[in-house]
Amino acid sequence: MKKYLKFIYIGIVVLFLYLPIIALVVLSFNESKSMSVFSGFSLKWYEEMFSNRMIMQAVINTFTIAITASVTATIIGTFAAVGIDGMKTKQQNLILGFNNIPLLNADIVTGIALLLTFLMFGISLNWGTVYLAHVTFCIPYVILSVRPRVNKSVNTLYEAALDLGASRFYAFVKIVLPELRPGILAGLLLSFTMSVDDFVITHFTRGAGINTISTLIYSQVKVGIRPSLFALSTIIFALVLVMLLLVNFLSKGRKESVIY
Amino acid sequence: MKELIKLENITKNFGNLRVLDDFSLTVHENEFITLLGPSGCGKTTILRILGGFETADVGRVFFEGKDITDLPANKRNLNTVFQKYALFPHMDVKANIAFGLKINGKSQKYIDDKVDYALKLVNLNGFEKRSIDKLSGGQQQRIAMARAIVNEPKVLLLDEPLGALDLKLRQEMQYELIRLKKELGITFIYVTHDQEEALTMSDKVIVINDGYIQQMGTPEEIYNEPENAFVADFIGDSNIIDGLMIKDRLVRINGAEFPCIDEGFGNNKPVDVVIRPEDVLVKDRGYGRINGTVLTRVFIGVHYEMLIKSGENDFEWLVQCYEKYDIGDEVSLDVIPSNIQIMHKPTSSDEEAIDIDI
Amino acid sequence: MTYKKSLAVPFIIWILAGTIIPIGAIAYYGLTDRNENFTLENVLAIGDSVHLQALWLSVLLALISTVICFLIAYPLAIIMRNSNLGKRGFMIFLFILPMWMNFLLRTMAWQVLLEKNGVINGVLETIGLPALEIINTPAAVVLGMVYDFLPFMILPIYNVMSKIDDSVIEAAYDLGASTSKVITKIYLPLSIPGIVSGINMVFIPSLTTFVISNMLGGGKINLIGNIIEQEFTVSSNWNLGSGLSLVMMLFIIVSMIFLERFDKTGEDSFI
Amino acid sequence: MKKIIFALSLTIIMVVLAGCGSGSGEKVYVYSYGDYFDPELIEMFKEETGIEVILDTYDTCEEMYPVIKNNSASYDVLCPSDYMIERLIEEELLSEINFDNVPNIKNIGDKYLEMSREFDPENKYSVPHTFGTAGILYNTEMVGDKVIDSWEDLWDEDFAGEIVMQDSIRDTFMVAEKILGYSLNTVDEEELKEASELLKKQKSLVYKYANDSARDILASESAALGVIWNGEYLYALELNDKLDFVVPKEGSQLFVDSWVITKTSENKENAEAWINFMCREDVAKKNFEYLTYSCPNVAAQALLDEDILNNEKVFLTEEMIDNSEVLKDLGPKGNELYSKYWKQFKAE
Repeated sequence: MKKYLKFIYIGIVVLFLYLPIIALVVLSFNESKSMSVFSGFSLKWYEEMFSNRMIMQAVINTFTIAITASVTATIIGTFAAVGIDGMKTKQQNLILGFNNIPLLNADIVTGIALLLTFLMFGISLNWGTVYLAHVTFCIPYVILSVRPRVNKSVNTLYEAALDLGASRFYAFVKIVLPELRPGILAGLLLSFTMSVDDFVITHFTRGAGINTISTLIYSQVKVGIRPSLFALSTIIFALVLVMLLLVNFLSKGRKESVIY
Repeated sequence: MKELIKLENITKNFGNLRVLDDFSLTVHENEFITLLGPSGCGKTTILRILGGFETADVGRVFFEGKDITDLPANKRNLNTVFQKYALFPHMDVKANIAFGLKINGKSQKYIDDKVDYALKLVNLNGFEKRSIDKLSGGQQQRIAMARAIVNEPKVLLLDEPLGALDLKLRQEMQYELIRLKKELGITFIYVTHDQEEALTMSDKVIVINDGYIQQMGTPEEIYNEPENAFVADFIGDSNIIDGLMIKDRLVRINGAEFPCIDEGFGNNKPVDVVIRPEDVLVKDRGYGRINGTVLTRVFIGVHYEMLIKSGENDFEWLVQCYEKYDIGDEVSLDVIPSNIQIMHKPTSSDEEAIDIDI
Repeated sequence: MTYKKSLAVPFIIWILAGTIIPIGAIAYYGLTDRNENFTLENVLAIGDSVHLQALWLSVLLALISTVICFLIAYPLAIIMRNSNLGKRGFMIFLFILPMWMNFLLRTMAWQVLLEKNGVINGVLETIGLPALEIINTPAAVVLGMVYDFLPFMILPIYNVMSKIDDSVIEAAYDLGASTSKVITKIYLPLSIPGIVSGINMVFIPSLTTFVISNMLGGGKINLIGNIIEQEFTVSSNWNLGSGLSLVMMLFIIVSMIFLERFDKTGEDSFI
Repeated sequence: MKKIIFALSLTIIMVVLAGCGSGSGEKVYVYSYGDYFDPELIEMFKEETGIEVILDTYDTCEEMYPVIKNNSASYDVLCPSDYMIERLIEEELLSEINFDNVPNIKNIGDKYLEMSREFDPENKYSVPHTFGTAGILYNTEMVGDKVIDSWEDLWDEDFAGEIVMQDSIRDTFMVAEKILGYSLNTVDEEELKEASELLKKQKSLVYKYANDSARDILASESAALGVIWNGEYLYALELNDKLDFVVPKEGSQLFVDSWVITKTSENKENAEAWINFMCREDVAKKNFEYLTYSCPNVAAQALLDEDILNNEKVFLTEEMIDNSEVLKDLGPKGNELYSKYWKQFKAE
């Protein structure tokens, strides 16, 4: 009896989480524009989506920004995680405190603060400002995932490599980086997701014509939701599903859990 | 023997904490030297300064007469066996051992031979392709040794290399280390907090506390003739008793006078007296110099260990003997003169500091 | 080693330019008027009835959402903790997957679902049930918050719970505790770090959102986030917007300090 | 190591690509209301002139204003409404159009240029794109027997939860001001207060405050009646034939949305080419067919069916125009006043 209750409970929560997604997927294949009646199967919203330049440009922007920003953030964050480890506890706490600010602060405040800063320095908003803003809020996630891996044993391994004659660079690349790899990968993935998912900060820092998927949806919803957005949702969901399964599969093979 | 390493007036602080204070030490070729002391005494710091992982705030380090104080770790001709081995987990056994050789640009043939030789030396031939996490603690220990010695260092620094092993394996590895040392003919500098390891393997033991050398000498000297209360207490169990040196060769302890063999402490001077528990003779009442009562008794294998209360200030003697006495038994105690070790009282509240050049 | 420290230099520069200076900028704007004279007016403006009302509504809705999230997530975390390992992974996957969908798309989906003539009412009508009319009401906004932030509550709590040693639970049963006692006396105190970070991760984004209220509130729900956003995009009073942002930051800090007091070890359970 | 280099070079390539994406070729940055011209025209324009259109949209003029004012993002062409154009001119944020590059201005009817002079006295800065008026779009079935002909019908409690109002300061206030018989451009605080009280009273009846999406809500029958532009009528009718449109008897607001060029425009000639293109009769006709907002392009009107031209719900009658008021810029004081009461009403 208790078992059934458990299953029912989980079932309800899962339904709650997936209902909107299922609805979007179903409606994306709907022939009519109606949002309540399924009148027949059709791929026309997919056609419309792929031929819509604004959507495609937004998709391209989203991914170029996410990839560049997450890679940049991962590089800076990884070096930082190692560098912070070499500091005194007081310095560490201070720096980590600052590192936590974008994590804990409201997105809207971060976005506004960056907007004001860009304009104060006379930087006109464009693709670059979005990129810089994204790197800013991605770095903390990288540090968060890499730092726990920078521990005493990695330090010792690094010293062991030096002891055996390796240069600092060689030891860093050959010994330290492989040790940190799961953390680095997790950080990269996390910041990529955060970047793709971000709306608020992009909303405030985007320049003329720079739409990401999020900002495009925001303006489209005001005009009126078109089913081509459902098609977009479906494709994004499918991509996410495949990517997550892939990552999970790969990490299981290596016994490193990257996500969660 | 040729002088190999010299530490000159090293001082090192971590924040407000002074770990080493004007520390000097000389190591000769082909010695097995053990730095022995409780954790936090500065022994590991000495090793790290030697290895090039820490820089001294003050003082110089010489290696074969050359000043290497500012030489980075990867340029020093000495190798370290780390506390927890620090084997590279993403490489197999062979890649680990070959790591240093590859960096030095040795030929593949040389590397293969050397790895082969090193594995034989540590009795692990055939383990080349094993991954590190498939090795037992003892095996990892051997690989760590092999990885260090293939580079043919003049000095091998060992930082509590046996600390993570269980007792039986530790004893085995002690003999192994002595054998390796003999075969390689190089200098070992060994850091441990385990007095048994120090006494078993070393040619010379240096007891360190609070950043100072407390005593140095052969294992026998250290054990039998501790120079101060710290050493006496740290090396084995001891009874450390306030005493009064009445005159040469006569000391008053616990209300009774004992003949001893020490001279030159002056007359009627307070001293510390060290007597090892196994050196206390337990006799029937009336047959010894002082009377006591058995407080506790534990059988610890070969012999019994007892606490015996005695004398004018109820001093509790730690005593080991083969005969069985019951709790509450009235006994007498005696010590033969050569087993009484007389030491100066420390001049200040600090432990007495003695700097000795080896 | 100073060499090692130097690796953090790009990061420190970035912190300076991307975190410290921007906060300075917001403070500068918030504490000056249009003529760049110092004033506290923009910060004190939170006392206006309009702003207070919005803040109150934000706190209320955020609190409700947080409580609902907690009530849903907590039993779920216990169930997950007590199922076998293979199932656990699958369940986490299930709960995490929607989070990877674009946040705006997910919120938009609810608009589609809840619209008076939307999917849910279509289904309800077909099976002869009365229509659900919550779109453009606070209830819809709460629903959106719960939906968007629920995984942020599930994961930290589960994370902490999965670290509770089985033997502790068994010991409690062994000593005669009932299931409800085990939950209140063992699970609950031991999972406080997770609960605290869960609350943080739901409450703060709910408190500060303007997207959800915008998309599901039909322009009728004005949260403090909407007010600030509008000061920047519609009213164009950046000084006031910055001043209110400063107040909001203060609010976040206070609520975190408040939560911190429940949990000194919460740091490692974050995410 | 290889991987790092790979990732690094990937990043650099991306940055360069993205940089190129915005650096090479002729461009024009257009910032307009959402869905305010036929998207196919973008392709057409590119084919004809080689100029790429980068489009961004806003929901209300108020949303656009700070972006232009602070020059936080640089756009070339905007399509704001009358009162906003007046404000932009006042604050010297627009640049004069070189009409040598916009010969198609001849297609715009004189009476529309006349209308424009209300906010652009010398016709120097703007070229009309659409004009029209606000009215009530309603579902004939859902309103039942009731006759919809007054703004006050939006306060009818029988329609509770089925009313859609505009979500834009001036357009929303307009409705209340008309009921109260005040000018749309009043800056009298008492009158404004009264209007905002009236709006507050209505709030519980309103299903949603929405601008462009209002027609979808009405078309999908999620609401029965709502304030909407007459330009949406034909389009909405296509989606749902039960819909009808009325301009309330109290009179309404006449708007003219026009193309203008920003002061900071870096592609001014491209911007003029774009405006000229939009004024071409075939383009304007195509646009009208897509958008169904009344077009001030006389040459294009000549190409349209009589029926449509004579449909007073699409092309306003003189009488309707006379009964309508054009929004004026209210100056900083007036704007602040509106903002204040808007906020109060929204917070309620």
